[in-house]
Amino acid sequence: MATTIERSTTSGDGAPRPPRDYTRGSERPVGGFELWMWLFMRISGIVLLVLALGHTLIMHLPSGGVDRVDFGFVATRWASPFWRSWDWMLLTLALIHGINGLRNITLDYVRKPGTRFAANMVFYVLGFTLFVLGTIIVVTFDPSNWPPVA
Amino acid sequence: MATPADVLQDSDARRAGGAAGAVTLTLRIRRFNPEISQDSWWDEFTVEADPLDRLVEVLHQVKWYHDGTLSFRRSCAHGICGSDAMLINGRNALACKVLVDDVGPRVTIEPIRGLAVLKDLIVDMDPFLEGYRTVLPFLINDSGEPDKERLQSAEERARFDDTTKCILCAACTTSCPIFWGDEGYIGPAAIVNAHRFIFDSRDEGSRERLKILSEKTGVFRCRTTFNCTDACPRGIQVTKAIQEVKRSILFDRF
Amino acid sequence: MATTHTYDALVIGAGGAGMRAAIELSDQVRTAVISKLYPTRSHTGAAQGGVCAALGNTEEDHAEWHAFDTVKGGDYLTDQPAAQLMAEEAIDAIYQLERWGLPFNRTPDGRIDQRRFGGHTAEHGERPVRRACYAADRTGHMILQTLYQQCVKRDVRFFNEFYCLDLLRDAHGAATGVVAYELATGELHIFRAKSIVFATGGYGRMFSVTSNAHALTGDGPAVAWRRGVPLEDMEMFQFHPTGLAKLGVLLSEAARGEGGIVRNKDGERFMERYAPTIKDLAPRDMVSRAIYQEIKEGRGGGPNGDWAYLDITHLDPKVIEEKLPDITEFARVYLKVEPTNELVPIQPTAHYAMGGIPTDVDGRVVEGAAETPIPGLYAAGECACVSVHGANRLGTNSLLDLVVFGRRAGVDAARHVKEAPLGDVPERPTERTLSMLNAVLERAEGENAADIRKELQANMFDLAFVVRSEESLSKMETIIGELQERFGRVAISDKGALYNTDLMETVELGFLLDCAQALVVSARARTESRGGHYRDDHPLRDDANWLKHTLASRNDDGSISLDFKPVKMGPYVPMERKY
Amino acid sequence: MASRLRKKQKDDFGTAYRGHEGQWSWMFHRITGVAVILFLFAHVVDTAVIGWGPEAYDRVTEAYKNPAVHVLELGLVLAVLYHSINGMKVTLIDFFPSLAGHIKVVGRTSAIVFVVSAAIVTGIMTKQIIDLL
Ligand SMILES: Cc1cc2nc3c(=O)[nH]c(=O)nc-3n(C[C@H](O)[C@H](O)[C@H](O)COP(=O)(O)OP(=O)(O)OC[C@H]3O[C@@H](n4cnc5c(N)ncnc54)[C@H](O)[C@@H]3O)c2cc1C
Ligand code: HEM
Ligand code: SF4
Ligand code: F3S
Ligand code: FES
Repeated sequence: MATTIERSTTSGDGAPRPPRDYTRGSERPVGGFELWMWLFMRISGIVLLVLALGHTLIMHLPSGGVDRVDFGFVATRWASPFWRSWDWMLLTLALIHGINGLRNITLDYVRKPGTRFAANMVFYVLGFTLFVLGTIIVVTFDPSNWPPVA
Repeated sequence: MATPADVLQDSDARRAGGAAGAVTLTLRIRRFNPEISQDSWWDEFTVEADPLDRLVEVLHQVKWYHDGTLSFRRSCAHGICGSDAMLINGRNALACKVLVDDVGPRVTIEPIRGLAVLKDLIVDMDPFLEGYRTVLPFLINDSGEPDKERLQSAEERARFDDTTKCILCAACTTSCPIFWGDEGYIGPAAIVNAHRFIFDSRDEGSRERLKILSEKTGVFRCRTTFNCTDACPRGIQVTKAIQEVKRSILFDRF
Repeated sequence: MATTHTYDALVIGAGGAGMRAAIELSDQVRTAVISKLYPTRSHTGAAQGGVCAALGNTEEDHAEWHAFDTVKGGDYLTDQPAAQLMAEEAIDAIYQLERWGLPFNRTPDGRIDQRRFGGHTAEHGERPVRRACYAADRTGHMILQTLYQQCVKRDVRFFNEFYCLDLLRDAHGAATGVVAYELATGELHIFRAKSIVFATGGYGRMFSVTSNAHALTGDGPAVAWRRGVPLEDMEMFQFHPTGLAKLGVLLSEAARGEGGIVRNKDGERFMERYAPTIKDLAPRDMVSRAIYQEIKEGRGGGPNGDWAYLDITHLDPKVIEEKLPDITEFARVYLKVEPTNELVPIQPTAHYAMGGIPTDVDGRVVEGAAETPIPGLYAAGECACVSVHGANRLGTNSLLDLVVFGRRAGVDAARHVKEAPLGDVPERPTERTLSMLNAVLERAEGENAADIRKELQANMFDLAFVVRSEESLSKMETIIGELQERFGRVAISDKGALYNTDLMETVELGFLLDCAQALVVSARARTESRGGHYRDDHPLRDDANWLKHTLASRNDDGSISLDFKPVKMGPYVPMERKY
Repeated sequence: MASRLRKKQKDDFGTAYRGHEGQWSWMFHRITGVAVILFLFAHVVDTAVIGWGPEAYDRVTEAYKNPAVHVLELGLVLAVLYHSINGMKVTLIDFFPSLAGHIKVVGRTSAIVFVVSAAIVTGIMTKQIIDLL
């Protein structure tokens, strides 16, 4: 019967094989994309701890919460380059951080490489679009384009 | 100070108390046999057992006197060969290291997860061992052999002691939520075995291993859920070992 | 309808001996390893205490002292040239393991550390010596892992969960192949090769209290014996004094090596009476018998008065944690006893088969008193009898046996591959195996194998254990006859092809029965007490009549005939074995 | 034949795995992470509306001024809070492997920090919601 499956942990034919030199490439540095993304997740996480947590707490905790937010509120806030930079960094880091998080999740649960690639592309494109959109707004927003209604 | 005879009386008394009578145990076992059905089903068995009996012997009772078709792997019966990792009351453990006393009157037994079930509690171990093989689990040292032993200090030896204990039972890897999702993840057991060599002062292949482990299927998939550490019947600090490997990739130092 | 595979060499069994042979072979010729367990599940992994060699790392030691201890420990049934060879090759064998990465414990100056072990002495019995190299109390585990790692490195071809069920021999008697059953599919496979190394381990499962794994059912010896190979010194079985009460799980001798003490129910250190010089470090057979004696004289503890106790409460907790972690855990997990402040109940446990398939020092299986090698057939490890262990194996000598004679068998098997042509296998190679399996599978109703197994184990424990007699052994012989007969009517409920462990357990029981029969017949014949074999009707050693090995073989009608061969002597003259 | 043998059980995950606390904290981390990134997608868009002038933007923010949104808002803050605190825990264990040996303490500490801060945040924000009603 030729169809027998051979369940074992090697596929070799049992023939002797010459020793391989495993230490040869040992001078090349270790690491790579996954390491850098992993590291980025932690470092951006620490920065986001300040930016995101700060942002949410500032926006949502003081009395009034989001109810205070309107055009005027944003206009006042973005008058300061500090808050503009804050929000832009938050936008950038959170997008990369979050989208890489989604990539990790697809690695875990999406088994078909094609589907996984497609899902990730959707995230990247969406992320990039939002990044561009957000950046344009944060950089170019000028309340004087809309004189106070009152 | 207590004399040996005093100590003795104490321990005998305790044992006599512990071994009091047989208990009735209900086993709920997830069965699967592709020759019968493509779906798994549950079977229930009721057996008498001593509180100090090992669960693997209870399974033997079932197999020998109730249903001979029940299939599971086992050999040493004392937690040393790694054959009988299974999901016992929702946790991975070796059936030979769980006593009736430890699990109470109802026990649910299922095959370990994330590896294809072949029959009843027997799963396909090949992908697991394939993961193990990819991390080059052998000493690599090509710079000449001494006549006698290679020297190693007691501290250097202690550095990787914990991870030498692994018996490749797969309890850790099949408890890992990441592995359930993606069996491409090399899994904690393979990392434990890589750790055993990476931190061995006699080994020269660590770079190669760390490179393999920093790939997409490697150590950065670990989300520090600690299920592996919890499941390891050898008490290996699995997550700690994994973290040490991550760190040594990060700093390129070992 | 069986698949045929052809290799140069086959190794049956992937324990320490099998893998050591496989490493040697696979470097030179096309090799396959057939094992009923995944390699790392082999029982070599259970060995705890150590592996010995006269490295002299911690104190003066010599291979010659080691050889002497081995011979004396074996109660002079040891073949002395083999013991000398083993003691000498031990040193390189250990260094080799270390260079392959085995993580031995270290001395302060970074060399392999060594500890004391029962029966190992300096200057021919003067004082205990540190000879056992160890890795905490999981030396066997480390050996097994290290050898497997080397096999992975060499990409050795394993056929895992394949049961070897028959040996094929050609018209001239040469070994030419084996028949194996693939557990996953229920298919039979024929493996042809020029050299075949049996390394299937022991058969302690014939006793109810044993340190051995469920898988240790004497398959190798039984398969060979069914094909006409005699079995040597089968009566010589070692009963280890410190098994966990009832379970038989071993508490390594290392516990005594580190200073543990055996006590009776009064707390008395009774070994002082039996072996005044080395006390608790006396060889296993002596301690087991001493325990038996204490129990017989009413000083045993526990519900049935048949326990003794191991006391390590006086040891430094650091020593216990560092050097005896596993056995401490066994006591905690299985008996719920805390060894650091309680005594651990123990019982002698069936531990090690000194006898087995007779081989020479090159691992070649030899037949008859003339020791004619069977071409192509090799054996190594616990299933073989070289005989280096004689009537009683010293602790740590078995792991050594695996690496020394595993290697030697591999070397000679490779040599044989290069010299011999591929032999023929019989016309219908699977015939016997098929009829054996089909008989069981087709029987709708019959005896329950578990009952037979249980009766065998319980009776062997009662009648052929630490102490034996003509009466008990003849009774046991009758019982085995009956059990064999019932086994002929055995039926199983699993008729499937996939993972039919029901079928394989039954086949294993058949192997066990054969080994038990050989053991009992040989034991009954040996009317003396020597090493692990103690007859209370013949309590003394009888060198005049019994300084010889037994060779049991099965005749065609199922009866057993016994043959003998002389012990190979050397420099050591038998003297009384006192410690 | 091989494929028949390798069939994976359909109902593989019939019962829950009673894992380490870390299993649950990771699950929450993942869930909160996804929740936050999904919110972020929406949030970038709604904020971008500001580029179309005050009327457009105030129409959007007006929609936010209702109690249901406030409850969601509380959920968002708690999610960010949990994700941040747990993220810090993970990062610490990643950079100091020896902490993995004290996971009980580390895990408990981070849980306590979250519970306490969540209680404060919830208190403040609930009060706001009540005030609003
Ligand atoms: C608890 C314990 C502690 C010990 N401690 C020590 C110690 O400290 N020092 C020491 O020197 N010795 C010790 N020993 C003894 C020593 O460990 C064993 O004698 C030795 O490991 C046997 O090795 P082996 O390779 O012959 O067989 P094993 O390791 O038992 O391997 C047998 C192999 O054969 C295979 N096999 C069996 N039957 C078949 C078949 N039909 N078909 C295919 N494959 C088959 C199995 O799969 C397995 O791979 C100890 C033994 C025990 C039980
Ligand atoms: C707007 C803010 C944030 C968003 C959108 C976000 C989103 C995500 C997502 C989706 C993941 C992937 C989860 C997974 O793979 O299981 C993730 C992971 C992670 N996040 Fe955040 N996060 C944010 C803020 C933070 C903050 C403030 C921290 C705190 C320090 C942080 C730390 C982490 C860490 C460490 C991981 C990796 C955890 C892991 O891989 O399991 N994140 N994040
Ligand atoms: S690390 Fe522990 S759980 Fe994992 S395979 Fe090894 S012994 Fe088993
Ligand atoms: S269970 Fe898995 S996620 Fe990491 S800590 Fe263990 S490998
Ligand atoms: S049977 Fe060996 S580990 Fe359980």
